[in-house]
Amino acid sequence: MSEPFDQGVQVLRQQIDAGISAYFSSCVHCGLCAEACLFYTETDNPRYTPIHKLEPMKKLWRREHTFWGKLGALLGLSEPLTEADFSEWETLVYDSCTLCGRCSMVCPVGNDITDMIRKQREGFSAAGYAPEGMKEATRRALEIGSPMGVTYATLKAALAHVEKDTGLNVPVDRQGADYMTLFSSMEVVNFPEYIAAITRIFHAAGVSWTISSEAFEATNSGIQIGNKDAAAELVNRVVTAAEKLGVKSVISPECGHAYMAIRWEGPNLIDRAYPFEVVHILELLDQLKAEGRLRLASKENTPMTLHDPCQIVRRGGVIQPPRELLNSVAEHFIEMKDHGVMNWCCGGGGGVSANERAEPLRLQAFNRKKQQLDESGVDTMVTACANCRIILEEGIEHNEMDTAVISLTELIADHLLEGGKEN
Amino acid sequence: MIGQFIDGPLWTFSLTVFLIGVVWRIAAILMAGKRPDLATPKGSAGAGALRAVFSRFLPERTVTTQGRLPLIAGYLFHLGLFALLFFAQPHIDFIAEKITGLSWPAMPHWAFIVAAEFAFAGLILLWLHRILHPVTRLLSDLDDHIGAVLVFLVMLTGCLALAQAFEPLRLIHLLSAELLLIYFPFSKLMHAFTFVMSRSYTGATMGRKGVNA
Amino acid sequence: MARMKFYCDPERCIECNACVTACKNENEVPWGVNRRRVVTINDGEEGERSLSVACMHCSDAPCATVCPVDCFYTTQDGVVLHDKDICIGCGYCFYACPFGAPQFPEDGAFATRGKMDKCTFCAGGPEADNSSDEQRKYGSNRLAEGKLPLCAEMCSTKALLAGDADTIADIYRKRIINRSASVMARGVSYRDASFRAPYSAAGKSSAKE
Amino acid sequence: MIRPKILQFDDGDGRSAGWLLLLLILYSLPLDTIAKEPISKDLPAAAVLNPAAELWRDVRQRDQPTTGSTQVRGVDSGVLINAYGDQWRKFRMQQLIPVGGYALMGIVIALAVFYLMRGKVPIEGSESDKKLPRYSTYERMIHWFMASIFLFLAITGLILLFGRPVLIPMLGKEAFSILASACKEGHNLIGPLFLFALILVFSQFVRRNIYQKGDLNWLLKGGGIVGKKHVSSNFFNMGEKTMFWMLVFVGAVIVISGLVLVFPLFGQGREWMELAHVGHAIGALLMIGVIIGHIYIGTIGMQGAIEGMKTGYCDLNWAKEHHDLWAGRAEERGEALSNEEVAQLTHNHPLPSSLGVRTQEAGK
Repeated sequence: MSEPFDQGVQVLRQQIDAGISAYFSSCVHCGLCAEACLFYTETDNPRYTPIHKLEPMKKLWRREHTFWGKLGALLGLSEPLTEADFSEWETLVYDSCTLCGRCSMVCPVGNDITDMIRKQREGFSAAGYAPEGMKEATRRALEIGSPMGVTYATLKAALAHVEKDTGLNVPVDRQGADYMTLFSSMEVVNFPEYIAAITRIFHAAGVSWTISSEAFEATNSGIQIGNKDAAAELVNRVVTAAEKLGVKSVISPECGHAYMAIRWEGPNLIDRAYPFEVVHILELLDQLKAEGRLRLASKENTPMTLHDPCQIVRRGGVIQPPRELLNSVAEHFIEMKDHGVMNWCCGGGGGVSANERAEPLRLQAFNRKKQQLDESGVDTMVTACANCRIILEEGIEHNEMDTAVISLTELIADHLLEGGKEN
Repeated sequence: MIGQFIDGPLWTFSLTVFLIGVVWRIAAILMAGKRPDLATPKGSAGAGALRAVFSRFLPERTVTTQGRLPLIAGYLFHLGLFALLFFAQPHIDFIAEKITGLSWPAMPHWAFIVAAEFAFAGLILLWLHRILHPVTRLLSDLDDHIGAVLVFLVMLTGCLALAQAFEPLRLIHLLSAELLLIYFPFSKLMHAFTFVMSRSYTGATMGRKGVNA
Repeated sequence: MARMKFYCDPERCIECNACVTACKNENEVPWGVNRRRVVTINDGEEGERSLSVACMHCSDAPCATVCPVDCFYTTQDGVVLHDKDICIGCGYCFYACPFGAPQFPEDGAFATRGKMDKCTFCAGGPEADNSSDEQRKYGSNRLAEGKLPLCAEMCSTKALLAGDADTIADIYRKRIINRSASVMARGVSYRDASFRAPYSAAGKSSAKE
Repeated sequence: MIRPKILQFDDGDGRSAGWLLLLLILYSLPLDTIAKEPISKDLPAAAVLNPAAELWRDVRQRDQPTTGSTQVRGVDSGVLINAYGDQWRKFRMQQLIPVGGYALMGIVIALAVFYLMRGKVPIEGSESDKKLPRYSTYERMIHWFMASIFLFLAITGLILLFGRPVLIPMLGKEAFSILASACKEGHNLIGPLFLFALILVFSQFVRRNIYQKGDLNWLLKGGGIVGKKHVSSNFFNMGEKTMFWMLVFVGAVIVISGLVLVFPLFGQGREWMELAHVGHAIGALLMIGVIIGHIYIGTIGMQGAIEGMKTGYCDLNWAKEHHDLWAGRAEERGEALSNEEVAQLTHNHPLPSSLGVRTQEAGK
C-alpha cells in the first residue's frame, strides 16, 4: 500500500459528515438518478448511474459507519477499500461526471449526489487517482495563476486589444472601486469579446470597476479535481486582492463553475466569510437594468434559446436574471424542453473539458444537447459560460450542426444604448 | 410455548432493538456534524429544507417520462404499506394494546385489503425492477434483497392471516414483523427515517442558493 | 342409539317465527346469522304454506362432502356438526347445501365470511359439553343436558318437531291419521287431499298427539 | 333399496299398497342425498314420511315458486331448495377433483416421457457470439409479475382443491386447516392482482400475438415437435400466440368468475356462485396445464428459450432457428449486438463456472 493511497483514504474518511452519512443511509438503490444523468441516458451503460460512481466512498462508509460493515471488518469478512477500487473508479468519478447536479434534483430521498462526488474527488486526488489533464491544470493554476497558463502578461495584451477596439479605458488595480472583475482564462484566451463587452457595458452604466493584476483568474481547478488545499489557495488569492483593493463587490465572470467556486464554496474553503459580496455578471447586469442604468435598444428577431450553465443556474441560483436579460434583447426567446434548474449539461463541466481522455464519451453525451436543440428547432443558442461555449461549439462541429452559440453578456453589449444612440 | 415467546419477550426485545437502533443511527448521523456554510445565503436554508422534504414526494418530470412503472409501483407500495400499517383495524388494535394505548379510526376492511393489494403489486414490481433493470441490478446488494424479502414476508404472512382466526398464522406474522423490526436499524430500511434528513440537508444547501430543490 | 331429526308440518306452521327467536336467544348467534328461518310460499295467496327451515342433519350431508378442510362430523345421535377451529369460511357448504342452512357472520368484500355457523340441533360442538368455549362458538348444548332443541320446544302449534326420528315419525304418523279424517270431512288439504282419501279413519274430527 | 321401516309403518291395510309406493317415491324425492344413503348400522333409519315432503317436492319440481318470503334477511334466504347445489357437489367431487387431478398428473408424466425421448432441444448452430434484444425491461417486469401472481394463485388454488384427498392424510386436519385458511385468504387477496397483470400483459403483447399467414403452416407441421425441422415463425410462433389468447380468454373467465366468488356483496345467489366456481376451476386447471408446458419449454425443454425473458437478449442462432422471420428483420435493422456489448449493457453477473458448464453440457 503506497503512501498517497493511505492519504487518499484518510482524506476520504474526513469527507464523511452528517450529510454524507444521511445520504448513504437513505439511498435505496432505486436507480432513478440514472435517468437524470446524461452519461447514462446517452450510453445506456448502467455503470454511469450517478450513485454507482460513489461505490468507493460507500465502501468506506459501510465499513466504518455501519453495523454490518464494522462487524465484517472485525471478523475480517468485508473487503477494505483498495487501490484497485480507486483505479477502477477513476474514470467514473472524473470522466463521466460533470458535477452538473441533475441527479441531486431527482433523487427521491433527496441525496445531493453531486456533492458526494465532489467530496469523493478529494480522496481520489489525494490518492493520486485523477486525470493528468486536471492534475496539470491544477498545477498550472497554483504555479502560474491560471489553469490554462494565462499570466497577467497575456491578460494585459488582451486588455490592450480591448482598449484599442472600444476606445475605452480598462481600469487595472484601481483602489476603492466598487467592483473587482474576475475572468476565466477561457475568456481571456478564446473570448476576449467578453472583456470588451463588459468594458462597454460598465462604461455605459457608469459602474466603478477594476481588474486586479494579482488575481484575475476566477476558475478554480482545485475544486474540480477535488483538492481542498489548492482550492483554498486559489480562493485566497482573490480574497486577498479584493481586500487589498478595498472593493465592495467581486464580479464572477460568465463561467459557471467559477461562480460556484468563488460565490458558494470560497468562504467555506478559506473558513471565513468575505468582507465583500460576490455577484455574477448576469446578476449585476440584471440589477443595472432594473435600476435603469443599463439601457438597451432594439431586439433580435432570430429565435433564440438559452442553455443554462449548470453551476450558474442549478447549482448557483441565478435562474431568472438570464431570462430577464435575454427577453429584453430577443423577440423570440424559446425555452428548451428541459430548462432552468432541470437543464441538461453541455457535457464538459466539472473538469471534464480539461480531461482529454474523456472526449469520446463527452461527445457521445452531447447527443442529449443535440436532441434538445433539435426539439426546440432554434438555431441560436445563448449561454453564459465560456466553458459551456467551447464544449457546445465542439459538439456542434462534431455533429455538423448549424447552431450558433453566443454569450449573453456579449449579446447585451451589442444592444447597448450608448450615449443615447444605438450602437 | 413458542407462541408465548413470540408474543412476549421477543416482541419486547425487537421493539427495543428497533427503537434504540433507530435513535442510535439518527444520533450517529447527526453527531458526524456538518460544517456551517459561510457563504452569504441568497435564500432561506430552513425554507429550502422544508420545501425539499415535501417536494420530493412528487417526482421530477424527467423521471416520470422514462421510468413510469417503477415510479407508479413505488407509490403503490409506499402508500399501500403506510395505509395498512397505520390504518388497518388489527394493527391499530395491536398498537393500542401493546405500545401506546392510543387508538384512532381505522379504514374499512375492504380499503385495508385494497391497500394491501396496492402494496403487494408495488413491492413485487419494484423487486422485479430491481433484479431485471440493468441499473438497479448493478446497484443492488444483499441488504436491498433482505429488506425487500423481509417486508414481503411480513406482508405475505399478514395477508395469509387475514382471517384472524388461526393463532399460528398470527404468530408467524408477528414473528416476521419482529424480525423486520430487529433488522430495520441495521439496514437500508432506515431510509424511512433518514430520508427527512437527506432531503433537509440538500434542501437547505439549495435553499441557501435560492434554488427550489 | 337415537337419530335426531327435525320435522316441520306445513299444515300447522303459522309463521310466528317463535322458533327463529328461540334459536337466536338460546344460542346467542351473531347478527346476520340465522340458523333457522321460516319461509312462506304463496304468501297471502291460495295454498299459502310456511315451513321452518334449518339444518336437516342429513345422513350423507353434502356440506360435509364438499368441505375442503373436512371440518364436519356426525355425532352418534345423527347430528351433523362442524369444527369452527378447522373451518376456513370458504362457503362451499353453503353452495352445496340444499336448504341454505350454513350461515356466515360476514359477507364482505374479498370473501371475508368468517367461520360458518349453522344449526347444531342444540348440541354444541366438538369442545367439552357445556364448556365456555363451546358456548361461545356454538351456543348451547341442550342435548347434553337431555333437552331437545329449543326451537321445537317453543313451537306453539307443534308444527316443528325435533327428536329421535322414530319417535317423531310416530307422532307424525298418528297426526296424519287423524288429519286424514279431518281432510275427508272438510277437504282442506294443502294441494291434493284426495290422495289421502283411502284412509279408513273417517269420522274423527280433532287431532290429538 | 330395502326400507323395512316403511313396511312396519304400513298398518297392513291391503288397500294401501299403491299408496305406500307413492309415499316411498315422495320420501325419496326431496332429498336424494338422504335417500341414497345406505342405512348404516348404528343409525336407525328414519323411514317416515316427512310432513313437509309434499311441499318440498313441489318446490323442487317447480310446481310452486321456489322462492318464498321470509323475515330473515340475506341472500337466498327465501329460497327453499338450492336448485343446483347437488349438481355442483357432484361436479366437484366426482369430476373436478379426480379428473382434474389425474389430468394434471398426466400432463407432467407426458412431459417427462417427452423429455426422456427427445431431450433438451438444442440450438443447432450452437450459441453464436451475437445476441438480439428480445424483451424490454418493462416487458420482462410484467411477464414475471404475471408469472409470480399466477404461480401463487395456482399453488394456493391447488392446495384448496386437492388438499383434502392429498394433504390431510399427510398433515392432519388441524395443520391443513391452517394452511388452507392461509391459502384461501392469500388467494382472495392476491387474486384481483391477476386482473391487473392480465391487463398489463395483454396491452403490451397483443400486437405481436395476432395470428398471421404462416401460423397455419406451423400448426400443420406440429410446431416442429413432429420431425426435427424447425418451422418458420415470427416474433411469436403459433403455439405462443395460442397460449397468449388462451391466457387472455380463459384468464378473463377466471378473473370474472373469481370476482363473482370473491365479492359476495352484490346479491349474487348460490347459483351464480356455483356456476362461477365451475368456470373458475375448469379455467384454472386448463391454464395450469398449459403453463406447465410453457414452463417446461422455458426451463428444461429448450436451450436458450428463457434467455430473452431473463436478460432481455436472446442468442442470434436461437432466434434464427425458432423465430426466423423476426430474427431476419431484426438483424437487418442492425439490432444484433456482440456478446461483449450485451454484457456491458446488462451487467449480468455470470453464473459460477460450475453452473455455467453444466447448463452448457445439458444443452448439447
